Amino acid sequence: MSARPIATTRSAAGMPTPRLAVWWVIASEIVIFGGLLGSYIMHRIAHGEWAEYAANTNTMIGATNTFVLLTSSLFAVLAHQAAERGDGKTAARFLYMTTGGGLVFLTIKAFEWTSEISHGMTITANTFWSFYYTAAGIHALHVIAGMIIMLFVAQTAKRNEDLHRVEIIGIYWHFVDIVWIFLFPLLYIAK
Amino acid sequence: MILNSVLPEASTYAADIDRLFDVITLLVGVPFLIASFLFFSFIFRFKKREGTPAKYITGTEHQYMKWIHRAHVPILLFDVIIVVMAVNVWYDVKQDLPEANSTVRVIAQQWAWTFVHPGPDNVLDTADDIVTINELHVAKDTLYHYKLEALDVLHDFSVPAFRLKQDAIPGRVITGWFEPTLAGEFGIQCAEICGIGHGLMPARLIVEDRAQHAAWIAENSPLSVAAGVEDESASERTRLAAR
Amino acid sequence: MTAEEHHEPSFYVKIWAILLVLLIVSVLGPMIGIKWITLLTAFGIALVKAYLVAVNFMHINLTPRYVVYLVTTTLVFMLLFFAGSAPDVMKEHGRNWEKPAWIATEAAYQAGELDLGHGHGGDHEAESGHHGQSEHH
Amino acid sequence: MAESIPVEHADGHADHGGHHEMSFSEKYIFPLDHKMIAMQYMFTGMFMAVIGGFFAYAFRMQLAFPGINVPGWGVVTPADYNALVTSHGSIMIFWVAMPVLIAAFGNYLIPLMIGADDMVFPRVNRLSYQIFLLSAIIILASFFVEGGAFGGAWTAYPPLSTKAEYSLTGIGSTMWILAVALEFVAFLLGGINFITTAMNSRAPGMKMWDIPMVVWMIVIASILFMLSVGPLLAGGIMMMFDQQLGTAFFDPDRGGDPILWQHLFWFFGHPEVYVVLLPAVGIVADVMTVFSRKKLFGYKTVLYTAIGTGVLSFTVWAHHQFVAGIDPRMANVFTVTTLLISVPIAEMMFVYIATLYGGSITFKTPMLWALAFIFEFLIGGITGIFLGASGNDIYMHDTYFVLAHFHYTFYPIAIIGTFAGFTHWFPKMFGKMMNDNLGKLHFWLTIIPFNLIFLPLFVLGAAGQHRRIYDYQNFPELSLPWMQDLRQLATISLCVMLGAQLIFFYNVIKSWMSGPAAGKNPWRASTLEWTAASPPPHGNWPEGLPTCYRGPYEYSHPDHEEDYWPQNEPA
Repeated sequence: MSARPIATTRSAAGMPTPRLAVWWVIASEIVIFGGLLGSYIMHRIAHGEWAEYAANTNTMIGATNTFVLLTSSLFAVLAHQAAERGDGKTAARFLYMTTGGGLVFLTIKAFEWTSEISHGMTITANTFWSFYYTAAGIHALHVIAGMIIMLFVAQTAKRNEDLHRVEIIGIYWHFVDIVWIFLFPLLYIAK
Repeated sequence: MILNSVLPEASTYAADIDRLFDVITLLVGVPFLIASFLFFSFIFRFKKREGTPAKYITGTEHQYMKWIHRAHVPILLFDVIIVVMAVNVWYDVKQDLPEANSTVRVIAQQWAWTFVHPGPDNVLDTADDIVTINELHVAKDTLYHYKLEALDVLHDFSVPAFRLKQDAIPGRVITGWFEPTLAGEFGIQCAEICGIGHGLMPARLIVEDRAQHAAWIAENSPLSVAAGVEDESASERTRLAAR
Repeated sequence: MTAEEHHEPSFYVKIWAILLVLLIVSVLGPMIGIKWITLLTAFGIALVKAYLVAVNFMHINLTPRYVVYLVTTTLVFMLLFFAGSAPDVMKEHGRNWEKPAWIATEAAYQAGELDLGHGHGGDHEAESGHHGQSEHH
Repeated sequence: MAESIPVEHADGHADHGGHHEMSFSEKYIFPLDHKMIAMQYMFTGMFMAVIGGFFAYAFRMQLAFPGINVPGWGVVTPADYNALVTSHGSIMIFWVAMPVLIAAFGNYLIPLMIGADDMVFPRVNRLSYQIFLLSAIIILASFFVEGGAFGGAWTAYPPLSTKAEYSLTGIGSTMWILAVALEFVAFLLGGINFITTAMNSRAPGMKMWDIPMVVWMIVIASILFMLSVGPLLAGGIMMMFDQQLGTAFFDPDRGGDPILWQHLFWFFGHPEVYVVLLPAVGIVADVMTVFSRKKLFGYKTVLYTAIGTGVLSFTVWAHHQFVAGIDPRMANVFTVTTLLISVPIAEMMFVYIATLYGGSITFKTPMLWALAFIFEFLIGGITGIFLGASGNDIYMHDTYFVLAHFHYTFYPIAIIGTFAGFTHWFPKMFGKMMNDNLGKLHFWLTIIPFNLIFLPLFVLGAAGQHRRIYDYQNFPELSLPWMQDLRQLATISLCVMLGAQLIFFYNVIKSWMSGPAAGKNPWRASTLEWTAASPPPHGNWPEGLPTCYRGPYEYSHPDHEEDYWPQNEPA
């Protein structure tokens, strides 16, 4: 990114351009998840019997995954803090730990889904499970995308380059975390 | 005035909707004509002339802005009139459900209409029901409820002469009403795209005098006739389900 | 990046600890078995957690005001969407319409006849739905 | 996240402002320069417009002369007809109006008008176009798969769109929703770029009220798009799962609801109208001020009405569903909000008409288009009142009245607005002047047939003719001789109008090749893009980016000698 346009370096709106952009990304993601979860909530309230299906979800696995994501968020904010001090190496290490958190999250999810699918709770079993896999699946895609980008950011951060990106990917990661904070009660706790 | 010059008013609420249309035409037509007049007169009045520079108007001066602001009053007023009239008509046609003299069931599927008329006992879902395909018989000056269903995809039960339109949604039974006021034969269209046969879903609506209608009911009520058609439509459904 | 942020790592660890405590509460809440407490511990705490993450990790309070307005606007629009759609989607009996398939499933569930075996739930619903639709023919 | 997209061609990417010679593919196929990406969008959009126009020709021929062998297409079967209608609608909105009005003009004008050297994320910009191109290829390819293209109308209501046994276009349906979803992703990426560029990269001294209206409008449109498209993207995923995995989000028998899709769709679908309207309104503001040598009447008024319209547009979506089986009580709410929109839009139109007052108007081609936009859109706007009034919509819904109404809005937006902008900025884009006489001939041969196409359709709609029916001969009430005459009038007008576009293409190519040189500022306009060379080089102002000193529309200012006062001229 050595030859960035001059436009990118201006900040007439009082915020660096990348940070401004990530907030707009988050705004557009909120409406994607909002539409999906809104539709889910409408159906959930309408269908009394869905509580029985939801009882098959494993709260402990959900809670563990919440714990994993919260912890990875902590690493992300610590990476940002290190980047602010100009310590790219520490920032990169924290970013790798965050990515690791994402990996643990996905692994747990994989085991959880395998067990559920093998018990016949597939995406087509009924509309509750359709929503369950769709919502959690779209969220998991965001986790994967965040991890990939984070690895790129960590590569440059290690060389003390483009340290501002550490904060940007961190903000995105926290947003993914917040989505899960709402998915957890919606899919696991409310029974 | 406008709509009934191209189409008869065959139900009780057709005239209400036509009147609403006329009022809206008047209320939007007058501002439209005024705006167009100003628009064209400005274009010709302010054509470029050598030696006459354009005025410098920012559009914040009171003397100019007041003309914009004043226009809001009639527009809001017209809006209120239109809303009140529209909601009124809407309430009568769609929201309120007056007591019915009779009920028919309208079933839409790809690509035909099935109409279930109550038999001589005037009760639906009894053995003497009359089932017809693509032909609905109703009596004049009788208030009907229709129960609208779709078997496969969205359809729309539209009777232009009645000014009646209602989507048929699979998984829903929608109830509405109409009261024919004009004897004759009218068209029924499907107004929601429903696949390649969407253009092949015309049905006929036959409005008869009460006496004639009663005669038609009596003539077609034999259980054997009804059962035969019922079987047919049942087998049609099985075929669809099998697909 | 900005001069306003000089939290020590210990500050973030503290926030993280609070989040974990909240997580435990939200898991324990349903065990009391009272519906409104479950809803409160589930969704009330989710809101608190989201707020803590947004403020302390994402530093939304240190960004220009319009970011907060933007996020709020998106949430308001989602509420609007919900309010406009729920009267149709969330109900079994609407004004002048009803959904026979949903009603049949609900009735079967209330009567304890709905097969809740997870693998077969869908099939059964389809059957009851079919039944609901064809019952008047 | 956006700026961290993995870098393609990392070793050979263009040096901004550097002296690195770019290869052909770097310059024209994978460009990072905002102007070249804008041209890609512009010409892809125009190509798709030609295809959409051809589709319209094919199905209009079938309606006017049922059963004939349409030259260039063949006999239009019912399946063909549905596919043509569906693709015409989808293409004209998603692959013509949006790329040309938002992406092409946005990419071209935003950096130039705010005095920046490029968009803030050039790589995201390029990625956005590539995804868009992919989506366009997918929608066109769907005509060649088994079963043909999707034929369930551009609204794609389930279950017709989700169940192959009903639509008979299993793959076509999925390709349609996939193409639409990809197109949305492309415009989300593009939208973030437009918004952040306009917010952050303005020239020094350019305050909020110094931004040209067209930039404002494209930004507001991008924001509207961004905030409304989310539910539909989620719905698109749900629909794809319904089609391909067999889930039941929209299947009532298994616990879903087909109406849910309608809400997801129209929650986006109505703001979408304003997403394409606002850029056109912005273009018209710029063109009108230049050719009437007037300051825009009430800059902030226009802006506030645009924002007001945008916000209100989120509250009206269910007026598309009045008779779709929604709760009838909700219709009352949506009637009120719908009619409320008439207030800001009427104010906006008044302000535009007032801008002409006291002007010194020259009728160059762009000005003709801009004036036509105002008048035709006025017709589109007032006929919307008929449909927003719930009681009247019972009768009007899904008739040709609706069709004529929204063509009177979308046509001014997507075609007239585009021609206004294209002819206005053509000297900047290509450094040559267009032939004004040919331009005027093209204008009249487009505008008159346009009215002759759609005015008869209002009459047919009022007579109860419903949409998307491939042959009215099956309906005795709709096959009266006078009706068929009106249909033929519409179709013949359409053919004339399509033929007239050849004049336009001839004019573009001729002017491009051998038109007179335009110079920096042929229209004597005051906004910043006219201070750059024509066409602007890579980096826009290699000699140094401009500084802004005043508002964009200082025409005929009493304190200034010239009748325009460029934004970059120190006081």
